[in-house]
Amino acid sequence: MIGLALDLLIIVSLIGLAIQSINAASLFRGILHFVVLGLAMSLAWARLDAPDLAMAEAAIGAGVTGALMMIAYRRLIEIQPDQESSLRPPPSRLAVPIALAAGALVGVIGLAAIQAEPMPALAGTAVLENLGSTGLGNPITGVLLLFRGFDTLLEITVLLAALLSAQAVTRQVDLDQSLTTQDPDTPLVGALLAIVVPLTVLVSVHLLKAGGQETGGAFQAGAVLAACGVLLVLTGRLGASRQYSPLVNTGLLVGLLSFILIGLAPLLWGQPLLALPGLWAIYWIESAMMISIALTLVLLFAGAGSLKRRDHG
Amino acid sequence: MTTEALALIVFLPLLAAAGAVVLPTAWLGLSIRVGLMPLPLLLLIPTLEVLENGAYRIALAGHSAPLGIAWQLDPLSLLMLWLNVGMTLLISLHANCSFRPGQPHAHRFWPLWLLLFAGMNALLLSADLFNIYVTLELVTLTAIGLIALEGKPPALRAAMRYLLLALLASLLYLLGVGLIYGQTGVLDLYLLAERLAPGWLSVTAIALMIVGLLIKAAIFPLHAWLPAAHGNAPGPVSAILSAMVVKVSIYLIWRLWFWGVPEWDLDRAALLLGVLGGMAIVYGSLAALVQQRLKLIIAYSTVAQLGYLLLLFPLASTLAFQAASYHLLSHGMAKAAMFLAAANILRSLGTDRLRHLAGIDQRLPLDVFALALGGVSIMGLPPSGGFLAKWLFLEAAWSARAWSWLILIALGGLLAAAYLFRVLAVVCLHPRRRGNHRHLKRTPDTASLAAMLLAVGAIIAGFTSAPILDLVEAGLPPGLPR
Amino acid sequence: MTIADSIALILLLAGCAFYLAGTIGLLRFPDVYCRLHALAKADNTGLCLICVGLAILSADWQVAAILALVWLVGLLAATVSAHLIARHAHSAGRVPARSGPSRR
Amino acid sequence: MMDQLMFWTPLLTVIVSALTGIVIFVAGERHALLRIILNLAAAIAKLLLVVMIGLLVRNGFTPEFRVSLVPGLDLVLRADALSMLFASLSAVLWLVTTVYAIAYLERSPNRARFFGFFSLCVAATMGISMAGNLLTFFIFYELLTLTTWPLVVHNGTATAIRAGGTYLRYTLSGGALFLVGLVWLYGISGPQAFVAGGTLADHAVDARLSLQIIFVLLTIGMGVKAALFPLHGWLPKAMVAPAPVSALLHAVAVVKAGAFGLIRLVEDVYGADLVADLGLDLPLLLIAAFTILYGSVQALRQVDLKKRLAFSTVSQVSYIILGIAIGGPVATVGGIVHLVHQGLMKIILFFCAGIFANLLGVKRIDQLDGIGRRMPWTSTSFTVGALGMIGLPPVAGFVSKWYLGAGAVEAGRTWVVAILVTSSVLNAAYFLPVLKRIWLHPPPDQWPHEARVSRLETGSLVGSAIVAAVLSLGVGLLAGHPLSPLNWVDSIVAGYFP
Amino acid sequence: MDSATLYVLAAAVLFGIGVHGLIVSAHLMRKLFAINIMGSSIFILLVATATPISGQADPIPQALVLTGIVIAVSATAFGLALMVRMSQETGKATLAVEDEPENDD
Repeated sequence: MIGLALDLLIIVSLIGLAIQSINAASLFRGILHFVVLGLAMSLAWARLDAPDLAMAEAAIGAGVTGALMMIAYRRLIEIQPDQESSLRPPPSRLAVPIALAAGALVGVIGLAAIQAEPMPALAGTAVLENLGSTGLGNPITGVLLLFRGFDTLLEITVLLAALLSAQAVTRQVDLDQSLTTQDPDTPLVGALLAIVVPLTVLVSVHLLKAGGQETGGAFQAGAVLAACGVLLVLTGRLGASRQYSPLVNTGLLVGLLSFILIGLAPLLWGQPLLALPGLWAIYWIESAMMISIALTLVLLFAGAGSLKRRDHG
Repeated sequence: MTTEALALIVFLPLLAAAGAVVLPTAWLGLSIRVGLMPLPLLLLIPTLEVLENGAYRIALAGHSAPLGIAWQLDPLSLLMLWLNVGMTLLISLHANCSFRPGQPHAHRFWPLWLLLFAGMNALLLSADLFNIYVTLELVTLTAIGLIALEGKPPALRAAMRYLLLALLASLLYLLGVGLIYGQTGVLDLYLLAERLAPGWLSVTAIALMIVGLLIKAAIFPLHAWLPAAHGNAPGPVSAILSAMVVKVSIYLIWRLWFWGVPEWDLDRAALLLGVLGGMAIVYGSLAALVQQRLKLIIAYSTVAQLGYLLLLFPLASTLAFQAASYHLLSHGMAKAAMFLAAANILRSLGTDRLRHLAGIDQRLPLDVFALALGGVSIMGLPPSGGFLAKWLFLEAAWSARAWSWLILIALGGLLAAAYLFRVLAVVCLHPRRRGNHRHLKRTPDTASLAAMLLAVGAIIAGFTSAPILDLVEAGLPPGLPR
Repeated sequence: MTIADSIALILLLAGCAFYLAGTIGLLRFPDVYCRLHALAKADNTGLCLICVGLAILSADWQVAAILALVWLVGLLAATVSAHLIARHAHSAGRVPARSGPSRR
Repeated sequence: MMDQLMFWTPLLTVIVSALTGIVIFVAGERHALLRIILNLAAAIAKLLLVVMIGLLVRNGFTPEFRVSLVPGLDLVLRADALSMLFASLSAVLWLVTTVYAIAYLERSPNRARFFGFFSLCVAATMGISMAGNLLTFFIFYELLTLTTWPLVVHNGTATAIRAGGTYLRYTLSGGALFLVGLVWLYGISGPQAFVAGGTLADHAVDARLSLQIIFVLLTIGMGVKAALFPLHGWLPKAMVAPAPVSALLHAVAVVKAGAFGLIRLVEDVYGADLVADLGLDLPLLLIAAFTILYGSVQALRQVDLKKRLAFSTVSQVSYIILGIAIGGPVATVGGIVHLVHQGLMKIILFFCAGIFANLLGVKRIDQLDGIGRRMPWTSTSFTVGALGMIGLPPVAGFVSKWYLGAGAVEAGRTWVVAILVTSSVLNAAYFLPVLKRIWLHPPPDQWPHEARVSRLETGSLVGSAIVAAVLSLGVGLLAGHPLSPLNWVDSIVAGYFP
Repeated sequence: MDSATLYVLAAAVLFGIGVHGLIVSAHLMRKLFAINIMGSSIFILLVATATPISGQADPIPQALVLTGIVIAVSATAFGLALMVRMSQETGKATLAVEDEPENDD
């Protein structure tokens, strides 16, 4: 009963936040609502018995997306402080009926899918049956790295493609100093970083390690690590750079490269393609992916091709 | 050997893309070569295998179908792979002129280009519905990045519209995949046939996937994003997008339809898809007739020509399959040639507005010739691949006694002739002032050569169809009428 | 329900009350400084109470240690961000609102 | 060796011209001399090739080239007697026209494009003449449309572009119908190899209506190029093209391709008997007869010389169709032989019209006064052509009209004779006044636009016209010679009416 | 009514809100919100309708959704970059075209 009430509460807030993020009076408020919507989603995942998704949503969906939206918003208002009043909304006479119809369709589909006779989920059952022999405890990590590893390989490729595409459209002339806060540095920030940075690194490593057995994994860990990087960018410790940096670029690709090379290697000794040769390989790939994901997200945030250290204070 | 070769066909371009990102600029040329040049040779190995033993299946990571992801190479996907590899290579020849390493956008272009290539190869090999979703995303994101590469406002706007629609399309597709998993407990395309019973939920699932793919394939009336995107992208990008990228979506619909749910009674849906195709043909052609820019004409022509690929559904026979595949092939080459030629013209003149093209054939004869040859194939005039495709389509329509399709196909050729000869007529017009084209920039020879090779390919396709048609026939799902 | 449970429950409820108060403050107070005041103080107290309540409920030292860490990190983040926001508002020239009858 | 020869020679006749065209494109505008040499060499080589194949055919061989496009669908080039008739006409006239065109276009721009497509156009015509089945015919037929279009719009003026547009609208629509009919026929009976007497008799029972519709579709497809009423609209408009193109379009390539196709259709696909059995001969005959009269009447009303000639073509080409529609050996001979005769005569007229326009700026008929004294050789050639058109002996035109009339009587369609007589009167009515102006009226003080040209150029232009005139006189005078077109056609028709 | 059903209904409402937002919003950022909301609703639907396997949640849909979330973030990040660039070039972050015919170059 309490569970159901909690569900209702989450759902009501989901809906309210969704409406608000689209209809909020100012764009800034819209972003805020959207970020909170991500947090509410994360609660919903927890309620739906999907802790991995909850964590991913909190870290990636709410955290990273929120940060990206904020920084994009900031760049927008530098160009044109008043973002919306000059825009003419598109003609929308049919919007409500279409939205209602679409919602109804999804609802009917969903209800029917729930009511449908439970089918034996062959793939899922096979995953759970085969998990024991792998040494992994978290079936989702098993799916992502072992059974459907190719999906994950392509997924980080998609992330890379998004970064490259974003870089391709980012104008290189005005690579900003403006990312960092204009305020003079305060000692407090330094103190914060001194504690938070090691702590986040620790947490992300923990998440990574935990991913093998329980909740966690490279994506969550990478997102947490990225948050640390974002903090460093925001406080001026890391700066956007146009210069080619082998270190950054290697870090960016170490995940993909490790995955491909370790995936191809089994062919040499007659094993199937992408058959990872043991747990060490999983952890290696996950660590490498964590670094790549974190770097990718930080670069997306900084809107830059590369990063460099800045001396500060 | 075959597994290794297929692995390299996907991973070599990926590694090359990584190399293009991580290595210093001086190494860019090498990365490109490594990622592209060995591919035709590599592809020979699986080709021999498939020709000898039929479809070839790999369980990735050694986990077979319900558990893991599989690659499946059958004659049809083999044909598509050859097309993708061949056209990407030829277009790369052109791209190597406009994005020669060291030029402004080159270091942005090539990694995305190689990723797109790898994504397409992975997509064509994949037998797994969700894996296909991921590859589709990879293809879409890289394609949009490439469209927006040069940062011109129309291209940016087109890219944005494309992105929003593509995301919407992906969601529909994903929803469909999720529902199918709920219905069958498997994600493998080739396991659906025996597991997915026709009920309204599974029909809805398939319909959602098809609608998503139709958006990505820019089928009328979901085509709105295509002309602007293909018309404003850099030349090589327009070429590969029109020649291959939009078509794989339709190829996927074929797969779903004829391999995924072959037993279903889909006559009405097939008719609907056919009607959409017919409307695309008519609308796209009419829209092409009123455009004022060469690249937009060619882009609208793509909208029209994609319609033919949908006629396969109502006709549904071996002949129709051969016709559609052959159309895919010859239109791909012809369209790529035309876009590359248009890109050369645009580059030389600084504009591709029709009224500035008068007399251009005297200055850029090779490009105009490529444009015209490509046009011949698009119109379906003999001798060209387009003609054979049209012939096969007509024959298929006749065998099915489908008179309306027959008339439509004949009419489609005439409409294509109308908008293409409109271009050629302007080209043949004498320039009003002498020295109209004084400020002409020279096109690099390889750029024209690439266009010409593709155009000649489209014509030669009119003479050597038998091996390809046999290949298509060998790859057909069982039970298709002649 | 044991005594420990009831204590935990009381602590949790109290924590929620503090959160509620903080949130009302956030919504109702007239300017940035007052809102920060409400958030930084009330919410951190609320967080503390909830963490302690949960620690009692779990009856496990390891969990309690993690919860302490959670509280500390929350405290740190709240402190620094409140400071930075206030500082930024100050340097941006936001003047504290002077409402009410105390000053004319 | 002999087999190889038999296999490759038909293709070679096509390749020679096609290759010439491509080389001209590649060489570009600058290499004028190379272009001239290449053009002439190719024309001569082609003539020799055709003569050689003609001899082979004469000796009972049928050289055949075959390649499969789609399984079950072959591209066949085969030299039979009828092919050789058309092929030798094309080869001869190409040589003459090449000489003429080189001189005619001496100073105009875009010559590479012109001669490139000119050669391709001839290649297509060769393909049409050698086509061994309906599909092959169609392929080259469409190719001909494509390659003549750049020639029609060659001047690059807005009028030319518009005329080109009209041309395409007619021919491509006709082509589309042709294709539909072709596919339909293919569906019924498989590939239609050209066999004397046709191959469709077996299907006449169960697919009678289909065969009738298909015949109409194919006739429309070919009738467009043959300028059958009401599909002739493009032809007069296409007169904006340069004179050699008009000559080629009207005398050889395009209209003759259509007429030739109709001969193939009636005699070698359906067979004259089947056409009669399906009741299709009379409609065809009526259309042809009407076109003959209509073209003549229209010609009478034109003041522009080339336009008058164009309508004359509309009228004259229908004689060919009239001949095969009447049926019976004699009329068929008359129709088919008119293919050659009309070609020879019409090309003289267009050559001369071109010379008048190019050298003196004379384009309208009322400007022709006294031109006979200024240009006696050209005017004499023109006169030969015109008299032949009217059908006066001994010029070639007389022979074909005689056969047509005799054939009509033989077939019991006496009313056709009346048509022929009326048409001849009309022909006389629109040609004789022109001749009168040329020879009997006094010349004006000044010609509209007198061009300064070299002697060589004038010589080539006038020489070509004279050669054509001599040829058409020759085939008329030597009609009884065993190697004359008439005897050649006789042997062809003997195959149709055993 | 169990919680799965509730979440399915929530997904339907969220999807409708997303569709509505996609149509009526002029600003691209809001369109991106809308698309993301639609995405989230689909993700919820997929997880909520999954059949548990002997009491345990089916890992496959969750793994798929995890991949989907990452892809959505990737696409959103790129969309944001594209939006910023559009705004730099045209001054506005919108697709609504006022006076610019498609034929322009």
